[in-house]
Amino acid sequence: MDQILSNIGLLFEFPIVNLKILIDGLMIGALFALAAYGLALVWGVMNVKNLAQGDFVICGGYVAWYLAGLGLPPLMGVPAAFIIMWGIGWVCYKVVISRVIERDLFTSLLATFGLAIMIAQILNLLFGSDTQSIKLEYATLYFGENDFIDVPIAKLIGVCMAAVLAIGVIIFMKRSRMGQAIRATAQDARAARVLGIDTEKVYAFTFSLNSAICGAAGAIIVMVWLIQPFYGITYAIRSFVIVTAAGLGNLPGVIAAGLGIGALEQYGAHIFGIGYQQAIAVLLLLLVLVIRLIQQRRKRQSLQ
Amino acid sequence: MKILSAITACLSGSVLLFSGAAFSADEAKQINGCEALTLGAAISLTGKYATNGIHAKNGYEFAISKISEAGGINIGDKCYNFDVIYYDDESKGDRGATLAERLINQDKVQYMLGPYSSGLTKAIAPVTEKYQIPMVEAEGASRSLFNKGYKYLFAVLSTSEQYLASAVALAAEKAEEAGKDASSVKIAVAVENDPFSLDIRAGVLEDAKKFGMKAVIDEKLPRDLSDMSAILTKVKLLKPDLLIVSGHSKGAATAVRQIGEMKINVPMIALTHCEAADVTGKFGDTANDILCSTQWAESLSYEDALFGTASNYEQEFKATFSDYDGKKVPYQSAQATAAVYVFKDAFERAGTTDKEAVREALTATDLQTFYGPIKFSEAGNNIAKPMVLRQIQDGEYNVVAPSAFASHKVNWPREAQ
Amino acid sequence: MSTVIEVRNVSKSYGGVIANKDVSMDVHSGGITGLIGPNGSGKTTLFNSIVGYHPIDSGSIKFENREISKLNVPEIARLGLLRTFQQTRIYGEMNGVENMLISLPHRKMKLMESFGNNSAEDYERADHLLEFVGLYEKRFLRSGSLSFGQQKLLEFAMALMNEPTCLLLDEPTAGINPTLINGLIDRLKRANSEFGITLFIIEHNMRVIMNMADHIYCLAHGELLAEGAPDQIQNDQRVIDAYLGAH
Amino acid sequence: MTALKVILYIVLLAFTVAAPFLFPDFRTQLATLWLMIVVSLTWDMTGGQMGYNSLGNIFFYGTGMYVAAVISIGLVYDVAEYTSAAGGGMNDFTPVQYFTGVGLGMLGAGIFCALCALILGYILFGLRGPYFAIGTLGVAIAAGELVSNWEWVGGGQGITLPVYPADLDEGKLFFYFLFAGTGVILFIFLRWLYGTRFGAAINAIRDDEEKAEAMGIHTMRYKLVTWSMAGFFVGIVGAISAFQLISFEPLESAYQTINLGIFMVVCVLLGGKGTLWGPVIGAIVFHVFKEVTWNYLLGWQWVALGALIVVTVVYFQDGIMGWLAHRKPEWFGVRVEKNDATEGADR
Repeated sequence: MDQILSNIGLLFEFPIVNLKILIDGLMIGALFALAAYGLALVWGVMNVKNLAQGDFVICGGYVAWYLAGLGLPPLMGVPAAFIIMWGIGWVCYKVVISRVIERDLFTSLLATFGLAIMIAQILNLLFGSDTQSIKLEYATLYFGENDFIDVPIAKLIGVCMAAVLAIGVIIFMKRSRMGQAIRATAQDARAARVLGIDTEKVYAFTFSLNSAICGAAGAIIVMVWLIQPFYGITYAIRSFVIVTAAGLGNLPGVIAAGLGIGALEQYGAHIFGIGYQQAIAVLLLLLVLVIRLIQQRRKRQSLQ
Repeated sequence: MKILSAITACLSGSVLLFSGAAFSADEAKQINGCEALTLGAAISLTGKYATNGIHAKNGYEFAISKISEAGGINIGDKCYNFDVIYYDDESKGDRGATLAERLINQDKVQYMLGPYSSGLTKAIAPVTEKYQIPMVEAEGASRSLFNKGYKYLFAVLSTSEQYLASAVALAAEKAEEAGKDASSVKIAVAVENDPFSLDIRAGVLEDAKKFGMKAVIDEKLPRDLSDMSAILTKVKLLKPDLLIVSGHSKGAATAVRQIGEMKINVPMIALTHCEAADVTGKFGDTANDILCSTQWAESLSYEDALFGTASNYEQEFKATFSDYDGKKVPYQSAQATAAVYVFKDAFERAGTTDKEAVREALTATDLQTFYGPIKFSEAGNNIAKPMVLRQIQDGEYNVVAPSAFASHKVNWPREAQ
Repeated sequence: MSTVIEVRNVSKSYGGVIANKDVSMDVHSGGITGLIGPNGSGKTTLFNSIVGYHPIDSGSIKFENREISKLNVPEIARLGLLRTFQQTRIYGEMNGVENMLISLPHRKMKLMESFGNNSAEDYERADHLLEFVGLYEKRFLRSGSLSFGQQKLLEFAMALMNEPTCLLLDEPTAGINPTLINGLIDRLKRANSEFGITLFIIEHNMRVIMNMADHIYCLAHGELLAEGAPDQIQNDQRVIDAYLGAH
Repeated sequence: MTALKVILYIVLLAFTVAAPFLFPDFRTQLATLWLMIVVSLTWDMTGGQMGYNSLGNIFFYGTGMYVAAVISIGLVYDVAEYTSAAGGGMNDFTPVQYFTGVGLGMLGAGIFCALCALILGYILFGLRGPYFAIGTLGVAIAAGELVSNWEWVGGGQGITLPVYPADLDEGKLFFYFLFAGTGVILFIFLRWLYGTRFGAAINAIRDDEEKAEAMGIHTMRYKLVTWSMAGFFVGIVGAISAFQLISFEPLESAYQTINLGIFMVVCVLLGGKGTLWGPVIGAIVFHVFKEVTWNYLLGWQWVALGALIVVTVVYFQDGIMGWLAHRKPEWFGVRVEKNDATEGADR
């Protein structure tokens, strides 16, 4: 209790701490948002709740890390992970996901859970359970008194790449034929089929795209933080929090929620201690669910 | 109706499977011309402790092959060689306990080697105790293992409260040199939420209390740690004189990385598991002047007849396992080797494979090894060997404390790299 | 005759589209009240408002003098106000008897009673009602395998099993083989007279509703257009126009 | 019940009693098998019979462990001192203290978990379908994280309980029969429960909750009572596990979300959802599969398990009992329409 009070005291005593926490939070939030955006896509378009989301992220990280070990320039790891994870996503879709789309929702939840376990364990067998990261030879920018705020350029680059990717996906969804087909399928798959859209292809594309986005996010994460085969669940939980809070098909909402949750978590970690970080993320999820529930109750409905 | 018969069929089928498994193992196996003497070990090959679990397993394997090369274990007029049955405990306590039961019940193992980490040892020790199976362990240092009155648990390593105690003493010494009172030293503690690290924290806080020091930060790291900037930000604000981080390999790696990134400027930083995390290899200069506690160092002057000197051990170990090229052999491997050596010694002194006699022999152990002297207290922990503190100086690990072993002077205060 | 359901000035809109506007009506105890209107005139919306499927924008709905517009579905159902669905809803995996037994009036049951087994009387009543709707022969078949019309009858029997005070029926004859309709009308009437259940029926089939109801309300464009006895409605020019206009 | 059925039940019961004596080396595995059977049966109460797929039933298991530990320690020592990092060195329990602790611990764990289910259920049962699954998973993870930060119960250190105070083999039999007894009682209880009106009501909720609501069934009441009954039994086996394991910690032994928490779901799916025997058969098959892979596929066991989950869920979701019901409907008392002559009878 004393610790909590003194931690809150620090926020007021040194206002610059707030800035530091916000910057850190927004940077990590940007990557949460990226993973969550992929989830919102598959959830909205094909109604699959992908619990393996986080493991795709970690998998992408390992791809980038492995390639960097072979001599690929680290920044190239992001597009490389995007492409390779596209392929892995496509395989997952064909083998597993395509068979659970039309089934009840719990099926997709559990099937992707099994997938998550498999991916994590295979990564563990291939690369070992050590934490891994790519050390980028970039400087760190320092601001403020005593260089209080540090912004490694690597992190900045990572966030920029995340932003570029997000914008790219948005434009793609708006402009391209495939993007339009995806949006049509999301609204009404049966109608889309009647209109001659090959929904099977759309689903495969969407899922692969999701996996690729996650892979790119993972490639960025391995440059600025670190990865370990079993860290996937952390990102999966965050994705669910964000999508549940933002609602489906609401891209600005997903980004805002992602940034918000990144910042909230950093504040929580500062105030309650870093040991509570996971608990805070999960409690946020429960809080979001309860708020949505109360909203629905008012409409005499339940949350389905 | 037929459902029920189907069920009985299922039941009997599974029973067959169970009983089928029972008739494996057994029969005196020959290894290298000597009879096999089976040890059991549940060790973390997967899960969060896998890295160190494998270090430990390599240590066991190395000892076994060395003993075999040297003619095995001579009990009476027969010779024996160790044969270890390994299971993967997945770094999970309940799994470890189940596997220990299996080793004892199904595989009929009479002697056990320890798992990796205090948490796992804590889970397994009650089982071995229950079955009165002597277990020599090398990787569980928490004091909470040695106050339960266990009679069949023997640990070759020093208990965890000693890991960083010398760092606290060092900080006090430096404060007094600088003309300040030892009680003015401010400490920041960030430890993982597991039995080992919590015991380190308890040890550090006890020592700090003796000096009247104040812990300005006292936080726990989550098990899936990837970012500790929240704590380091507080370190920047509260300016402690000593920062202590303990969180197995990933704790060390994360700490060193972010200490560099955030230009953390604390006069003294002490970690555990530096060698296991290979911080010098991964982070280079950033790791300079960081203090690392270690159970053993290859530069120490310990030696024995089988493995030679500590540095000799390191060379041969590296020659056997190519994974360690260009890295330090972690003390986790060395102490695992020592555990097997202690078993060999006890068997030979007991002159029989009767487990009670072997336990008696174990309690009377008084052995000089390449790993250091080994002598067990009533509670089973090794009271003969001290911990040492090394400092990373220009990429080299140099012993700086305690003074009896120090080869170099400590660099203080540490400058942000 | 006392009023069972009292609807006063109820309005409901879905994002700009007005489904009900200022609707008021009374359902009298023991009678059969009809609700007619062209497609999209807001009949089902009104039903859903009454039984609690969605909130209403304004107005009041009372059941036996108790305000129910803020209650939700199970609470209202437990008061004894039941409805059947336009698309029938039965428990497809269970057989007819099981469907009937699960429809026992749980609202009258204490928790401890629910741990009891069904009594012989319950079985007898289930059989009796299944016979009443003409499904006795098929009572052990998986009800999902019944035809649509039969499912509808089963749903009706289930509603009777529940001993409601008032039963709201949404298009009971839609999708039923025309040859079965007369039988159904007969059974609805008997349910009303023999079991004393107040009926409130949405119906498209004019012949059916005129034949059954003792009072009829007509909705058009979400507003109450006319009300009165069947003859009055039949001859009301506005009603005729509304129906013709809808074609 | 026919005479044959009675005989078969007696045989099975006799086998249950005899098993630990027939296979003395496998007593612990057999006890674990019963644990799996109990958690699968309780998961099926909500998941299979009521249509609420919980991923968080492990919450009751972990909570049961901690409640039992705290009760049995609290009877003799100060809990905070006992669980402090150094452990205090207190683990002397007389046999009377031990068995009182076990008895009260089991009872307390069961009751506490039932109450937790009532309170949590009141919030969570507003969530349907996948939201319920995610919400319950969230509760289980959050509980584990919070307990691991709660120093009074030892935090990340976990708790070490006293060892069974008498002969070893006797101890193993003791735990086997505690698990098996709970399992048998639960099975008989469920066999009776599913035949009552209550059983029919929760089936109705599963088949069409909206219809059940519209028919005036007290859906919330039934959901809460069902979950709290499940919580009660899981709490009890959690308590037994705590005493059997002796030493446990929050994240991996107690609130082991991705181990037992998922295993129970897979067992039920494997055996067949919504049937009485399905979870039992599923648990047996799964347990054997697990033991075999853990023995012979060292390192790959988890991959095999993930594959088993995926395959079960994707290709074999009806489970063994569902497959049987499909192949041999007459075994399950399902009648198929024989002729169509009755169609015109009611004209």
